[in-house]
Amino acid sequence: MKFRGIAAFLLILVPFGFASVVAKAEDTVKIGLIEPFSGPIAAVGRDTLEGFEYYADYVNARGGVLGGRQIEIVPLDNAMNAEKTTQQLRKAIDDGIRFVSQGVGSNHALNIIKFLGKHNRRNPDESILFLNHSAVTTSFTNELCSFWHVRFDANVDMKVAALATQIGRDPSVSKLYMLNQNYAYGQAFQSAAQQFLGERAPNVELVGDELIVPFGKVLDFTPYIAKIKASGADTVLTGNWGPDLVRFVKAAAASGLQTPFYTIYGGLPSSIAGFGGKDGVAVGIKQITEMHENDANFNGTPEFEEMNNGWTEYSGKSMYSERLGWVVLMFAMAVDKAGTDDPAAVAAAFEGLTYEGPGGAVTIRAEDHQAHFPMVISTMSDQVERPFLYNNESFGVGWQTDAWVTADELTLPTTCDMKRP
Amino acid sequence: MTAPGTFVARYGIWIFGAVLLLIMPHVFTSSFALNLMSQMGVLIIFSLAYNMLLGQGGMLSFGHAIYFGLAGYFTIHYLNFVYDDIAPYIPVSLFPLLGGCVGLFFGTLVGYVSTRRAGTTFAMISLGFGEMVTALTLILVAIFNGEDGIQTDRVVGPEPLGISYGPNIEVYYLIAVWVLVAAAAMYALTKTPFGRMSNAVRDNPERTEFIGYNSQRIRWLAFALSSFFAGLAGSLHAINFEHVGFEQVSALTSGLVLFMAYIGGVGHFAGPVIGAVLITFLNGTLTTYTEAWQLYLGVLFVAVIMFFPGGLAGLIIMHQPIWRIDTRLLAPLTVPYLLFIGALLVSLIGFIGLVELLIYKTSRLGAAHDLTIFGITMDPSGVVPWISFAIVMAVGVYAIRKAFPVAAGAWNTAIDQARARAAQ
Amino acid sequence: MESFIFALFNGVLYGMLLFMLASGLTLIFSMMGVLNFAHASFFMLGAYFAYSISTYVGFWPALIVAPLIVGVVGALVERYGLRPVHSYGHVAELLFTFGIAYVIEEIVKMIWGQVPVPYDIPESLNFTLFAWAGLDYSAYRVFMLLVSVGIFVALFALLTKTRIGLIIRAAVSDPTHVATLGHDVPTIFMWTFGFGCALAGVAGVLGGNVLGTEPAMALQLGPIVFVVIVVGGLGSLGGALIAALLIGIIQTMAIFYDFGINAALLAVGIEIDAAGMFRDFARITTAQASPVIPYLLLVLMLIFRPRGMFGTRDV
Amino acid sequence: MNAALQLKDVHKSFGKTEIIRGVDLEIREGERHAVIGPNGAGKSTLYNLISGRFPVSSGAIRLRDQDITNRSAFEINRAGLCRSFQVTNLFHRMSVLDNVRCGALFSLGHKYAFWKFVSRQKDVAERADDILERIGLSGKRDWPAGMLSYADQRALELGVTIAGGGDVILLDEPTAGMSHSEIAQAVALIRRISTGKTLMIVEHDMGVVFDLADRISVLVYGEVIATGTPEEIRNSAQVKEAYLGTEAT
Repeated sequence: MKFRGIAAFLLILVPFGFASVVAKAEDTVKIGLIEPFSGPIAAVGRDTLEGFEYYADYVNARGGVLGGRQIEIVPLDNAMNAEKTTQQLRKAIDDGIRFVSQGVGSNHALNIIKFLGKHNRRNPDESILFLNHSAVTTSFTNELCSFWHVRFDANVDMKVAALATQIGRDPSVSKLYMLNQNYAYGQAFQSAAQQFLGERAPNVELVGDELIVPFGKVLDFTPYIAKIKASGADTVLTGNWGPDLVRFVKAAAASGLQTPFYTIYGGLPSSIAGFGGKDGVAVGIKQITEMHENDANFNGTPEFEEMNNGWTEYSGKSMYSERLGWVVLMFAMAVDKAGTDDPAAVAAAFEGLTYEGPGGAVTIRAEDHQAHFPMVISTMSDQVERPFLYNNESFGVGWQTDAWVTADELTLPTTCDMKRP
Repeated sequence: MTAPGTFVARYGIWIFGAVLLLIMPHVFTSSFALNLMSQMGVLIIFSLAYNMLLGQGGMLSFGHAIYFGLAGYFTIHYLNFVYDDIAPYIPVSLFPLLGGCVGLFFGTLVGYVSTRRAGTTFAMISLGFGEMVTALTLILVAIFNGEDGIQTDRVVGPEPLGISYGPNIEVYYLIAVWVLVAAAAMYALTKTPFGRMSNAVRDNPERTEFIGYNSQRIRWLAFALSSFFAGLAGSLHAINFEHVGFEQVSALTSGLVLFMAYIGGVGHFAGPVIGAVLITFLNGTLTTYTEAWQLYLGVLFVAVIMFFPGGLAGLIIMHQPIWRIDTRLLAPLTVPYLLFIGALLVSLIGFIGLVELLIYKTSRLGAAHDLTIFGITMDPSGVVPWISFAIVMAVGVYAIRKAFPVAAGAWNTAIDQARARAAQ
Repeated sequence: MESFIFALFNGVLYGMLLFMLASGLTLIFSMMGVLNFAHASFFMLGAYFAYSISTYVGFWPALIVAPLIVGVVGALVERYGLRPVHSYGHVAELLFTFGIAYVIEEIVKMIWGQVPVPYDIPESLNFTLFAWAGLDYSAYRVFMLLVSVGIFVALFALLTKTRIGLIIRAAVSDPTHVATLGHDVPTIFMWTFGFGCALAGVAGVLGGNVLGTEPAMALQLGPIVFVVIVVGGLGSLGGALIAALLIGIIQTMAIFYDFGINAALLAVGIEIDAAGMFRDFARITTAQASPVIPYLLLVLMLIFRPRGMFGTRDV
Repeated sequence: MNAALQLKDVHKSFGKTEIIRGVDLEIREGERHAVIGPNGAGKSTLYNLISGRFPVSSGAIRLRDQDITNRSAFEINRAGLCRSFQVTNLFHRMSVLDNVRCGALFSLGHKYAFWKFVSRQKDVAERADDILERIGLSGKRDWPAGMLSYADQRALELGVTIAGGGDVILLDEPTAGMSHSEIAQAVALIRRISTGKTLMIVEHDMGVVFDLADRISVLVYGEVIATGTPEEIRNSAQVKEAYLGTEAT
């Protein structure tokens, strides 16, 4: 019981030098991408990074921004740990990065928003702008809205509203069963669905509304399938993702349940790989996205086709979140519009900025920095022109358009009271 | 412990530690480094607290993050209550005490049932409680706010002595002070009747019953006190990040603190300190260089269990009898040790090379980029890098097998010499 | 009444899957006294091997070959990892298997990637055998049930009726005595561990395509498998079977007969503020709580009867 | 003469096997009382019943005027009964000094205290020094207990047993596995430590038994078949037949 072992303290601290490596002064505009590149869902982080790098290359090959400066993507690993996100944010600040992007895990996004709220107030000269590409918690553009945050994905309320709109239009839906994960996101999905179904699908009866313990704790979904059968539901609506979606779909397929599943995350590569294309088609998985490869709109414009083919060639993957492109392309537009890489000016330039995507105009609403764009609801099918490709392997299934929901239909009021510097 | 220690011998290491804590932020000034060091401080307290169970009391817990995390939640809520004028103001500096009490409360409660058994039963109960509390933090959104966790602003109330705890450096020094206080307190605990009996229960719980002690009561006390310090650390963690989420109570954090304590060395008071500093450092920096750091961490953990169960502290302490007699006896160890370390490095280079190649192959199937390992850029699709690293690793493993007996022999010789000298 | 029997039947199906998962673990514990934290990891390896093999030669050869490979991997882990740690005691063994579980997960990610692999139910068994209450039951699910029952019968016979079973049981209670009789105890332990892992492999081959084959599956399944063997009584094969069935049935019933805590609280006159901090307690129903029930059972069991339902010794 | 320890019709069964089949035994205040008997007679089980390691199936055990039947081990120890173990049962990773200190802590009133240092407690230091002196391990006080020789471990076992100051001492084969010279030392030690106290000892070595004991009880198949002075036992035909005749050493 001596305390002398602490002498080792010093030895261990020597390599600390690594931590304070000073960033090289290069004339690039850097976007720090804070995502999980290790840990349980590193694949998602890596796919995101690949997307960012591809579109940055695309912009750079066409002359970059501000008359010749290149966009550089700096990966910062948060290992799916919210605290580490904060740490990496500090590292980004140390390294002189003024723009960060993140999207996987809304708890991480929340940390960034809160952190920047304090940091940008305390250090206005080192302000940072957050480009949120996929974190969908509605409050980020409502009560938590910030001038330093721009969201490119539709929030939960918008997505649920879009699904409710389509469910209301779909004559085959009369009895709906809802199953969600019992945590902040799942509960938000549930209450949004209760609201929007009432408004937009008044003729649909909600015959079941369940919550489950999230994150792979439920192993056997058969009892839920039996309840769905017993309720007489003809359609299922679920916000589930990960194993909670995979096992749900597998159990439905194994029990011969043939009620379509309206989902948000049914089209993620990990979802399709998890339940397999065959089960997905058997059940009738539907998803809501900003675009998919088999839509008629998508293949009309040579520019988009070129961009997309280049992506598939580059990554061996089908396009499944086109908005990663918007983030980079619109960022370039905003920087050029602002004429500077000062975050405050770029943030201001984003307000009202419009980009003409293949599905229609993408506009950043000035009041809350929320992107608005049309969304498409599609069904999984094995009879498609372009089956889904992931790492050069085809899943043998792809998506077919059911219907589009316009940007106007998705526009919801905001409670945002934005404080501009 | 009757050795007549002079002031320096007795308190030197503590003064050294205090000075180190004082000057570190002036050596590593970046915001990232400061944050990392603050986190190290928090985890030093947590892993020392954990070692009160594992190392001192012989209780392997898979769920000690509960007390760390719940104290964190309490701290954040309380700060927010102070903001909303619901709760009376308490100086932020004293929050760790409050967090400690929260840990103590839950530790006392859960400890009462879980410490009735030791060994694997205790480990299983801790696992069960851990799973239940993690599930609850997700379900009870009003209290824990699910995956998002809860946020606060630590700058609240008056600013005694001009300390607002806005700047990170002030939080760092707050943590540093608490590290010293908590470490000293936990060190002192090992010297008390309770501390001694805790060791006794670890070594031989049955015998303690026959010298008048209720071994369950000792385990319970150890558990509760350990939870107090875990709560103290959790509270500091919450103040540091101004956020707490379900990760802090989850099996992930419980596993991390187990890794820290064990890799550092559970048999020695300073072991968890070494472990916390090393693992936090690796955790914070390795991710920049490799995606496989979690694998390396796991391999390190397994290697420690298999080859040096005393941990890093154990490796240092096994030389203590030698340097106590005469530090010059350590000199002949240099060459054999360097040989062994060299062999280890060679095999590590081979191993890391293979791992990185494999990761590259599975994670980047689509795009064909070049891969840079150890500053060498190579084409990972070819067979040459694979064979090269395999050969390097094989050579390294062979060299280890040759060098280990030499190093072990040198240590044996040195310790024999030291013993012979001591006997004179 | 029919709905009750229907729920019971589903519970039994699920319970037998749990038993299949736990059988190898309880075997290893009863033989060696080792609580193998990495058991679910070997289960995962079984699923992944089966996926890889079945893409080349189909499901049936994979059903044989994958468990064999897992068994050999398990035996190697015992020989070169667990055996040297044995002398440090059971807690060190538990720690070692904890570390191994962690390493296996990382290796699986390295080899097969982090995205789930599309491991599917074999075509030859993917047809509906019968339907009940509107649900189809495929031949595959019935096949799984039969295999679980087969595993139970075979293990039971092996342990009680054969010479090798006698030697193994003797080796547990008195290793030195068995060694002096000329039996090589370390080798017996090695193959016991390997065999237990191979059983996990079988469960992996059969369960992987039902539960989904992904790197996190071991982490999700590990704790519940522990619950089964601890509640059943460590080392008791029959106990593991009963516990697995019990947990399967309780969880299924909890979902079928959904029952809210709020109703119970109201019944005893407690009303929870619908906007207050504790409102979520009131929202919990038995269906939502069903995945947590096994852990509650585990803690209660360990407190009141640490040897489990049918155990012969404490954990 | 008062009884220090009294057993009345004590039974103990494990499953269907009855190990202790109605033992009546009285240990008088201040005597040295040996229990002998063949292997498997139930001597260790009897100790475990008295010291609270196992509960009795039926019967009663009294320590002076207290009923200690089925009380927990630590309560019995606190009542003044201390015991040693046949298989050395120490805190092997702790030092010799700490082993003895642990034995003394509770009885000196330090109990579960976590607010005072062991090394600052004069009473503990005095007690420990005294005991180390008596068991002859003063020179090895800083050794880890696990590194002591077998004989030294047996001595430490005695030291830990008596450190609590209990005045009814139960020793379980204290000389088992020792050489002749070691046995002589051990007997002298036992004599020293048991002076003024009540001693109950289980022993196989008849030399030790007849050397130490004031009275002897013979336990055969869970029953006490005779109790008496060494002389009476040596001459008892019943004992000879049941025990000495077949198994005398």
